[in-house]
Amino acid sequence: MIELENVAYSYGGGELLSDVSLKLSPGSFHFLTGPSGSGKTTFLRLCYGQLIATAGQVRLFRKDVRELSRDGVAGIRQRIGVVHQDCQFLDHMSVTENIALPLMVSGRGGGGAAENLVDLIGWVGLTPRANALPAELSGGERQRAALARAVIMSPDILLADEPTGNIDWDMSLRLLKLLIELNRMGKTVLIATHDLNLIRAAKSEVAARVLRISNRRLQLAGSDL
Amino acid sequence: MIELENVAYSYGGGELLSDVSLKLSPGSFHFLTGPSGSGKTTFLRLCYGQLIATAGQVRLFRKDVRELSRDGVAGIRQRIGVVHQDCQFLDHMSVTENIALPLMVSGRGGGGAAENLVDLIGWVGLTPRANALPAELSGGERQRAALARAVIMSPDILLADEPTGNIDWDMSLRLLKLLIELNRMGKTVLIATHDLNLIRAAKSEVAARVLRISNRRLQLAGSDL
Amino acid sequence: MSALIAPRDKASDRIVPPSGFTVLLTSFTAGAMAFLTVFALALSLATGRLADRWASELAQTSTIRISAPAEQMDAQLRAVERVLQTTPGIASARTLSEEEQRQLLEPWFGPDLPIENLPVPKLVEVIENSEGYDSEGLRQRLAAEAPGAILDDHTRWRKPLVSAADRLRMLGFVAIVLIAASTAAMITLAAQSALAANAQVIGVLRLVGARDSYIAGAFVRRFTLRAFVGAVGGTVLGTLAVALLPDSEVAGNFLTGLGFQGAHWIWPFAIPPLAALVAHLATRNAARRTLRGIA
Amino acid sequence: MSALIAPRDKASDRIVPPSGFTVLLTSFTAGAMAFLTVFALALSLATGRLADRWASELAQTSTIRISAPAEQMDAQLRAVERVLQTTPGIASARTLSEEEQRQLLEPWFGPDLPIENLPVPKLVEVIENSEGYDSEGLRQRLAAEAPGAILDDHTRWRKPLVSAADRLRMLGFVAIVLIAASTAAMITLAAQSALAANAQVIGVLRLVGARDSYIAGAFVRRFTLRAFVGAVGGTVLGTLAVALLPDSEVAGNFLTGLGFQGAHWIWPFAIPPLAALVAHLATRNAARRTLRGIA
Ligand SMILES: Nc1ncnc2c1ncn2[C@@H]1O[C@H](COP(=O)(O)OP(=O)(O)OP(=O)(O)O)[C@@H](O)[C@H]1O
Ligand SMILES: Nc1ncnc2c1ncn2[C@@H]1O[C@H](COP(=O)(O)OP(=O)(O)OP(=O)(O)O)[C@@H](O)[C@H]1O
Ligand SMILES: [Mg+2]
Ligand SMILES: [Mg+2]
Repeated sequence: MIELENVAYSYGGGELLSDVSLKLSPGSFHFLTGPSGSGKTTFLRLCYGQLIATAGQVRLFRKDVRELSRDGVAGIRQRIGVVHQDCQFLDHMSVTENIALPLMVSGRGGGGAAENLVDLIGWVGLTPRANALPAELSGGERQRAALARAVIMSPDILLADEPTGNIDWDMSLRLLKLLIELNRMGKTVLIATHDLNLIRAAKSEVAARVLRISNRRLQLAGSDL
Repeated sequence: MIELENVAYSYGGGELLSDVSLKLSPGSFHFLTGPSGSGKTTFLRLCYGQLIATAGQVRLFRKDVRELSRDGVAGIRQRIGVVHQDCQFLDHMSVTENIALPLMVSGRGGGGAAENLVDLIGWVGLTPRANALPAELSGGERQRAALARAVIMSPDILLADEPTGNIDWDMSLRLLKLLIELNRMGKTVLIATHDLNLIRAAKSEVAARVLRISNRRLQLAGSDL
Repeated sequence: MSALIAPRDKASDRIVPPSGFTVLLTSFTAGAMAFLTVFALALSLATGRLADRWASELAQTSTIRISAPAEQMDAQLRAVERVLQTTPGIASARTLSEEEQRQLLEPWFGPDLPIENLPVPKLVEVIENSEGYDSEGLRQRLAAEAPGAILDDHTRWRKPLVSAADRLRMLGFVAIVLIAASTAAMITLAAQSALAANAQVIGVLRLVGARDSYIAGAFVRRFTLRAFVGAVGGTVLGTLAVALLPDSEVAGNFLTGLGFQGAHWIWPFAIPPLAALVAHLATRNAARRTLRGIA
Repeated sequence: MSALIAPRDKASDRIVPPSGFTVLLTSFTAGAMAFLTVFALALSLATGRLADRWASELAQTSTIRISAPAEQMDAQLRAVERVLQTTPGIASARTLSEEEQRQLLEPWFGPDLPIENLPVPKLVEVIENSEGYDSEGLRQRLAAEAPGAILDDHTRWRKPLVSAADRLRMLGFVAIVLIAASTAAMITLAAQSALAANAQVIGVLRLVGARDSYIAGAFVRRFTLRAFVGAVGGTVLGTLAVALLPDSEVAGNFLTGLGFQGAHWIWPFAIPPLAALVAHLATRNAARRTLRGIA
């Protein structure tokens, strides 16, 4: 699904990531950790084609990202759900509309989608806030809405950047369960987080691998987690 | 410093907070917890005059918030440092300029301030990113910049909303130490967080009280934390 | 036009934040510009008519004055008529009757001038056709065949008048071009500032897999529609104002019919679609450029 | 003006994001409007002068024609002169010489008219002063004292011409007022859309304790300065364009001096400060309203 081969990235200064190789196979579950500023978000951006690697090759669904047109990238994004670290919404649309945005943009708004939408909003606990504007949500509510938006298209891959940074422990576990459920349905999941407790909780339920960025390299973390 | 008397708040629907009374004395250290959406951010907003209580009285520095003019609120904000949950910056100014913004706005930009600024940026580990724009920061870097901006005026009160949501554990402890240090200098500190580990870590160093919002009330949490 | 402007916002257009002021600004700009265009158009068309009239009336009538002793008068008059008949470019020629000459002279002599008894010259009014005649050649032929005949061909009057009218007409068209260009520039700038202000919206849409054409389309439709609505308003007001201008048949007929006449009524109706077209192209360019600029 | 526009951005003005397009839009709007204002102003002033000239020249000269048998002519002429001397509102009166009358008649009779031998009426040119005379009263007195004298006071020409010129002048002023109003509206809208787009900036500034006057001031300075710069550009271009318009002494002098003359040169120089003032007030209002609106 996602393949990186000797990938490097720099924002213009020194290299942030060097010689990173990784293959995410369908149905795998990964965590990504590393200190603040080490490049976790950057890594995820490479994985959904928002950034183009400065060296090496990134292949999404077997296609080289460098060779994709803008519309090609748009098509691929419809198959990858992304939870951004600073959850981004359209401020003038309600929570429900924002969660349904991927459906609307891809022209798949009708029929079963609506029912699915209501279920999903209930799942992330936003039913009482469904008609609120994003600015009227609490921090944790925003993150849950972002997660709902990421999974509404039931994408093949789910990339989540600190999805539980603003959420209390009980709710975090609930969201983790949702992600594990998706994974069991065959979706590929990659979660960037600094919350080691979350990783430990997941490991007891699913065969999750933990990747760590340190010194510009991507390493498999030891079994101490 | 901050006194709430039988305060209630509602955004228009049902009451979110009811009958909340609290007195933060100078030099005290408080944590605020509660599930996502329980009203932690709302409570903090009441404490720096961004929201006006729908019932009861909020006094900041002995002044009733309802009776303050806009300029009065502005004056009080210069004495309260706030770390917002979604850190807000001026996107067209560098990190350093953003951190120095409170100085600029209050007309106290000169002399010792500049030195203090450099120290502070070093303290939150942003020296290599000092000239970057906010959009070029990682999530954790943004939170650290927000904290630096909140303390640059050495305010009498520091209110922080999830200041470590996107920060790894080591860095969280470092920031906590900064806050404890400020508290020892006599500043009043109130931190909203859902990270119980952080609260435990703090309790070993300082006489912190833990408040919890549950069922619209503010309670003192038991000693189980 | 229906390809350019949807009858109302499509559901997908909701992705563009209403951002009231930019939209209002666009409508208002289009409206104000349409209003001014109507005026400039009216001025241009009126001056166009004026120039045509001056060019035709002044150019096409000349006068030949024959002063000769009474006994030669008839012979010279016939000679002049002969010359005129064989001169290419002349539509007709007519000798003024005594009654007409009396009217011309009345302001100076009163109504009782005994014109029959006076050595009054004969006047021949010459009307040229659209090609016109060679006045120098005619003058020489007259000198040869009717020495008492003097051609007054109004040339020295015609040229500056016609060129003045042409200049006014050009001024009107230049004004229209200037106004159209400023409208395009303003709408481009308004669209661009709307797009720039919505960089975050564009980022979100890209994140959820929207194609650029989808994003651009929503902005373009919004702005085209608003420009059209504004231009309709401005045109209606401008046309009303022009129609309500009091007619005056004076001042060398200069002000006559500053309003629109006949087929010219088509022109103001062309303004709103043109404004929408300008807005469409301007916004599309702005959108393409901005979308290329935002990573 | 220095209170309204700082010579360059103060450090504190950096808090306003550059937001290139809105600023460009403001400058451009101010410039385009200044350009149009210069034209409308030139038109108004020129028509003003035209109206004055028509009002004075046409109104102030009338003609009295005396047709009488040769033997009564001198007596009636003296009677007319006497009447005119005692009529209030008349500046001077002058009998046309035979030479002048011959020139008037030349187009019809040729240069050799034996005017001495003709029963040609005498013409008296009457020039009234600024108050004017009572033409009906004069007519009656003339009928009584010099029955052959007929007053041709051009009244039927004067009124519509003067009112036409006045209407043109008014049109120019209405255009100026309209342009000023649209400029104010557009700058208000531009400022408002800039402020609305910067709601987050305002929120951040409030969070760190900025006073509203501080925030508003930065926006107001930015917009005032940009409008001033734009208006200067537009005025310079407009004035150049007006100055370069070819002068023409024709068309009833209508186009003469569409350019500025003498003290009127002050007017275009007043445009940029006025534009800055309009921008200042418009932005200040927009800022106050927006700041009150954002919690
Ligand atoms: N657009 C950009 N331009 C320049 N530098 C950038 C840009 N975006 C990020 N950086 C820098 O690259 C480094 C890695 O950023 P990134 O967001 O990938 O970190 P992260 O691992 O996600 O950190 P965190 O846990 O704090 O979110 C940081 O030092 C950041 O300042
Ligand atoms: N401007 C607003 N208008 C209406 N409702 C709001 C507004 N802001 C917040 N709310 C609602 O009030 C409730 C409390 O919000 P608040 O941000 O105070 O929660 P919180 O305790 O900070 O939660 P979190 O831990 O998720 O940040 C939430 O349900 C939220 O949706
Ligand atoms: Mg990150
Ligand atoms: Mg909160």
